[in-house]
Amino acid sequence: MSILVSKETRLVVQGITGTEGSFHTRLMLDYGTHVVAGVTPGKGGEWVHGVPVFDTVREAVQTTGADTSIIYVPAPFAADAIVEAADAGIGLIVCITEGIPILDMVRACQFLEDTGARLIGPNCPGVITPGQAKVGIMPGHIHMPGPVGVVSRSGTLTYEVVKALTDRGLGQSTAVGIGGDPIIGTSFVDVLRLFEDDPVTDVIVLIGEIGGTDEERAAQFIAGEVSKPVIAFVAGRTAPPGHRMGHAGAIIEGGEGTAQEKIVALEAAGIRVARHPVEVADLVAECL
Amino acid sequence: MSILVSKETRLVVQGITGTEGSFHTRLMLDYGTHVVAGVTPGKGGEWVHGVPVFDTVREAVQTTGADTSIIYVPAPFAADAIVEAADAGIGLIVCITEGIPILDMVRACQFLEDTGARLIGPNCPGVITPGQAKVGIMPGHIHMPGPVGVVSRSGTLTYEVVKALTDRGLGQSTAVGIGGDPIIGTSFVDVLRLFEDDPVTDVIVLIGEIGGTDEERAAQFIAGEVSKPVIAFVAGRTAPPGHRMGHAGAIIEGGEGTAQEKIVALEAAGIRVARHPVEVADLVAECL
Amino acid sequence: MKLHEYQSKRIFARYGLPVPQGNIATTPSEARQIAHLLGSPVAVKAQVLVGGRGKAGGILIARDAAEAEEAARQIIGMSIKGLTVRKVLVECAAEIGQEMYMGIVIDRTHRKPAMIVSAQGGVEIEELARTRPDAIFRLLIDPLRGLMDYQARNLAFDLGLHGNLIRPFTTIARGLWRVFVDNDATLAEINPLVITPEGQMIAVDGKITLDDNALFRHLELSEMRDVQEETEAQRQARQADLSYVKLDGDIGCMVNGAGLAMATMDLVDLYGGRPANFLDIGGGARANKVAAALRIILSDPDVRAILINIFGGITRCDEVARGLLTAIQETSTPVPPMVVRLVGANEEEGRQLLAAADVITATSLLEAAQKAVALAASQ
Amino acid sequence: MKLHEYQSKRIFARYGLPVPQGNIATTPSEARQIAHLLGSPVAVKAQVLVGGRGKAGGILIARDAAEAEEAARQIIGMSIKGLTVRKVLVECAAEIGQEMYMGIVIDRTHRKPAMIVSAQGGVEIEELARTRPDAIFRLLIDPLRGLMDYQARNLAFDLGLHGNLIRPFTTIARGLWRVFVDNDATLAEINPLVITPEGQMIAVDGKITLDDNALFRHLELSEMRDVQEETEAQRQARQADLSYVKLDGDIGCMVNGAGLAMATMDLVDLYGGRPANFLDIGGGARANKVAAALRIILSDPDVRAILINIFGGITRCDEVARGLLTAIQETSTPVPPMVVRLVGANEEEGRQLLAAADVITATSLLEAAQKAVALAASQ
Repeated sequence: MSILVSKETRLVVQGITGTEGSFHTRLMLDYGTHVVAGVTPGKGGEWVHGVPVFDTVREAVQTTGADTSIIYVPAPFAADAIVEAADAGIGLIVCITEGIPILDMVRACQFLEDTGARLIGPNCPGVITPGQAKVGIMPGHIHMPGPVGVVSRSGTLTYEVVKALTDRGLGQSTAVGIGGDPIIGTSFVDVLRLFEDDPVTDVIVLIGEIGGTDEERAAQFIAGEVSKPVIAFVAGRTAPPGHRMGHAGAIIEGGEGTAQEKIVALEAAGIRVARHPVEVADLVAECL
Repeated sequence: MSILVSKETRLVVQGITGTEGSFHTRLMLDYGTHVVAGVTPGKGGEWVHGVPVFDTVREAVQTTGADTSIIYVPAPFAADAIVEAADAGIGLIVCITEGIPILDMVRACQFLEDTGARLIGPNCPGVITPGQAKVGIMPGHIHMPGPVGVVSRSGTLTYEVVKALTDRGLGQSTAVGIGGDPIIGTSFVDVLRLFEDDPVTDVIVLIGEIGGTDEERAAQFIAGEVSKPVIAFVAGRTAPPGHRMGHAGAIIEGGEGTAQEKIVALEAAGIRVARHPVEVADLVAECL
Repeated sequence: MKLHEYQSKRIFARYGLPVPQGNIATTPSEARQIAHLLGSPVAVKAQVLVGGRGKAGGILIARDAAEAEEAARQIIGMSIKGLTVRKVLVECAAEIGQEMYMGIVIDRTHRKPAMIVSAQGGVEIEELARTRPDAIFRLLIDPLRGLMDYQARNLAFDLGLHGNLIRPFTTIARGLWRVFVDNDATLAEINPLVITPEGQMIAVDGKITLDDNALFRHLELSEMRDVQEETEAQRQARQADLSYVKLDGDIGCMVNGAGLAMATMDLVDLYGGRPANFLDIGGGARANKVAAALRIILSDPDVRAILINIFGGITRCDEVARGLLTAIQETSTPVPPMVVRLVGANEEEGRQLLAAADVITATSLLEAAQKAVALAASQ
Repeated sequence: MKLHEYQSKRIFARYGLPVPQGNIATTPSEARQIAHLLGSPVAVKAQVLVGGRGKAGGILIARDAAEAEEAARQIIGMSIKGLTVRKVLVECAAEIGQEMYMGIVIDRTHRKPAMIVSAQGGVEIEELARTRPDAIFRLLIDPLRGLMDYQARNLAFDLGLHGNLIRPFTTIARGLWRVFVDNDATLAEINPLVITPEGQMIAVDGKITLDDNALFRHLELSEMRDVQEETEAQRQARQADLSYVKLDGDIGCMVNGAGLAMATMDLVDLYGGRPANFLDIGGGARANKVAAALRIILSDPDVRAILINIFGGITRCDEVARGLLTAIQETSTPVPPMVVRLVGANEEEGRQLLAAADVITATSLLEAAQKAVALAASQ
């Protein structure tokens, strides 16, 4: 089992002939992911690391039966790539690209609402189900299979937590980076629901940061509908208001989105909140 | 029973304080229609023929429980009025207005697709269920209750046929004018489906005209899914190609939309097609 | 409202679509000057709002300014399908590698705009749709999202384009979509969309039809109307807000309502007559509008009998009668025999008003049509 | 990118939104001339990209040109929240009947733009949201449909407007929506939206924040950036594509990844230290970017110790080490003690490179943070 990606995943890489797309295709293949197709308009017929390249996602899906897409397309064209994937019948779209204009994402999400497609990201490290499939840019070797579901708005911070878990022998069912942008396709609540229903996940780790109210909504959801233990961490207690902290979505605006508020909301929902990334692993260990 | 409108209909008139809106509100009230509200922005608090006027459809619906709307708003603002009605929860919207820009209607219809609201028209005479409710501009007195369902793209041509029916003692269950524009909210097929399911309708009269392929699709639908007898008439056998014949939608373009094609399609589906409006009544009489 | 080729191309150019350089000439010497300035072989093209210019000799290629002048001399003043050519477009003649088709129309069934493309351009798309339906690709466009890049690319690959042609194709497709939506068009067409031997794409011919109902928000476009191509009757009808279409029969028809007007024409035909026109006075017409309508019919020399069919609902029969009388009384020419069928609001009053005039009244539509046909035949 | 009030109002004016007449002055005499030309009482307003200008004395009313000059003299050069005022906006002072609020923001939860209006303007909307949430009306806007007329009218009636105020309100709402969407804004705000005693609506103050990620398609807007309001460190960070935020502590931090950078700062704080900055070098940074990042930290006189935390995935530890060494070697000032924690790709090579330099390396994040705090405390 696990969630979102698995051995069954048939992946198409949008932007496969670019530097980043090509590089990570190699790493995903090395990890054992079934990369069945790539897409770069105008490069149909070429091959990248043994993967056939198509001009359109439509053609890639028809020819290879791809069901999942990962997007390494430059920001100005990425929202178009997301909609192209959904329109071609892709069920899960993972968008790595950072810096997509907000209104492009607003429009793309409006379109996705009308289709059955799920978007992870953008501006995210992707999704990994250790030992089965890596659909993203995270270092595969720090992961190991196990019972801990991880969901995070961050990249390297997630790796830090995952490494701490693995170092303690606590493997992961799936680790999901939902992305650091203000507009993202999949929220904490969406992933929590999947982990709650996933038989191989026993504990859930939620890694939040300043900005927005996604953690608050997650807290409410957990209190009401999650039976599994959840351990949280929220980055940005020392972040000042009014400044974007690296991620486009990591900003305290109008007094909303502080780490303190999020921690209070999580703790009020009965969730233990770690003080630093390594402590997450300590608290998880106590649950198992 | 009957379809679309009945004694239960609670009608709001959008554009009630205009000349046309006020005039027809009087006629609809005289017919016995339950006109429960009117809307004209900025005229909230006034009264027209004893009907309270509101600033917004939202307020009219909340206050009076209106479930059906009729629109007499000038063409430049009519598409906005349609969407306003749908957004306020109105289930049936009848738009009388002629001359609405096509792209306005295209956008409005796209929105309506996402809601449960049904639009009749625009550029139509409306809907009447004789003896129960008149939601439109047709002369009420030529109608009488009975077993004949009438659906038409036309206005006065429908009156001509209805009068011929009534003159022969053939009453109508409901008469629906779906409108003469190229983009209309409800097609022949939609209304045929309602008549097929309506227990008080025994025969259906379909009045088409040149332009588009709605009659052809109706023929196909009737052949497959309508058990009741259907009598048809198609206006425009003598209409030349390339000219708009009064209705924005009545135009033979690119060799498509001729009356001959439609008559052939209807007859091929086993439907008797009258040669003139009065003959419609003769053919209906033979079915009963 | 149909736009001329040169007007369509000016709009195309404003949206960055590639069109041949050129200008409009109303005299042979202007054509010479334009060709001279362009300094290359030119096409001299009649600007008339009908199809089939090419076959009628309305498009000529000229190698130099002198030839362009001569070509313009031949074309200006010629008659194409009854329309006199008053203007020619003189533009650089494009070298043609491949001719494609790209157009946007309204798909009535799906209630959406549709982009239609084909790798076989230069012929009428309806013709192609009949003979080679497999050569045509059709994309419904969500009017709220608009045409997206990937959709335009999908069409390009459908057409078998590749390499350096993908980007210009998608740019042109997006541009044509903007032309369509920004200007409230009901048709925007590039035919042929030419690929030159050097791999450039050029819109060699173009056509735009605007939505008359949306012209109120495009005042600058409504000024493009070519009134020279209107007949006097069309002009009068437009000014009186009447729907009028001239036909080739001899029975003038005036009806309230478009469907009923067509049914009335069909009935005339059924009884062996031939309608001289379609004329819809619309709903709730007042006397002055009715008078204007009758004036148009009376000014048609082909008309030998007149059939007036009014089914009053909003339209009041007495107003109709008053309008008819006004037009009859003011005309100096003899009035053809007239059959008036009036039913509905105030029909008695209407018939009484007409009793004074030399007019046959009727209540039955069939009877009225039969009488009109008989009258026309007996003239 | 935040725009100044005067820049925002210029954009408003382009979209037909009513703004007071006025112009920008950089000297008192310019202010005098503008006030003279306007010929009415004027407001002289400091143009700085921070809130609270009014309380700081950055907005003055002047009855005539002489007073305007004097007001400008007081304001130009003053410091508001650390920013020096270099420009004032001199504009007609509006008579105020009622102050309202209208703004459009991105609603992250619903993934849509939201229009927020209130009949209580002139105060900060967040403040109002806390004290009078019932006075605020919020409308989610479908980004594909846009703001429709009826929605704007609904808001107007929500606010209790009526009569002649409905139409200007809806026109302004539609205009603000166009401002927002055409310019890829993340905030477009009119506060206060004033109703004058004569019933005119005027945007007396305005604010636009543009989406930095969309500036590539608005080159004319990106030129509006006020580089005078950037510190030297901010400028360097922007040019090197680094995310940098100055804080008031003494431990310089450099981390790859925004979340990890914040977590690192929090850890410093947890151990009793105070971070001097947020600095994210992003994913896959090469040596030159790392060097630029270290230069920024080294140029901060408040920094007493440096903590570098790199979790290598795409980022290679040897590249990081090389970048650090470059910046250390070229600097002429003493380098504060530095703790470098490197894990991930090529971490051994990175540590070996750093062994030569006077740098403390670590593999444990906790250990590294503790050491940095201790070092800062001991300086």
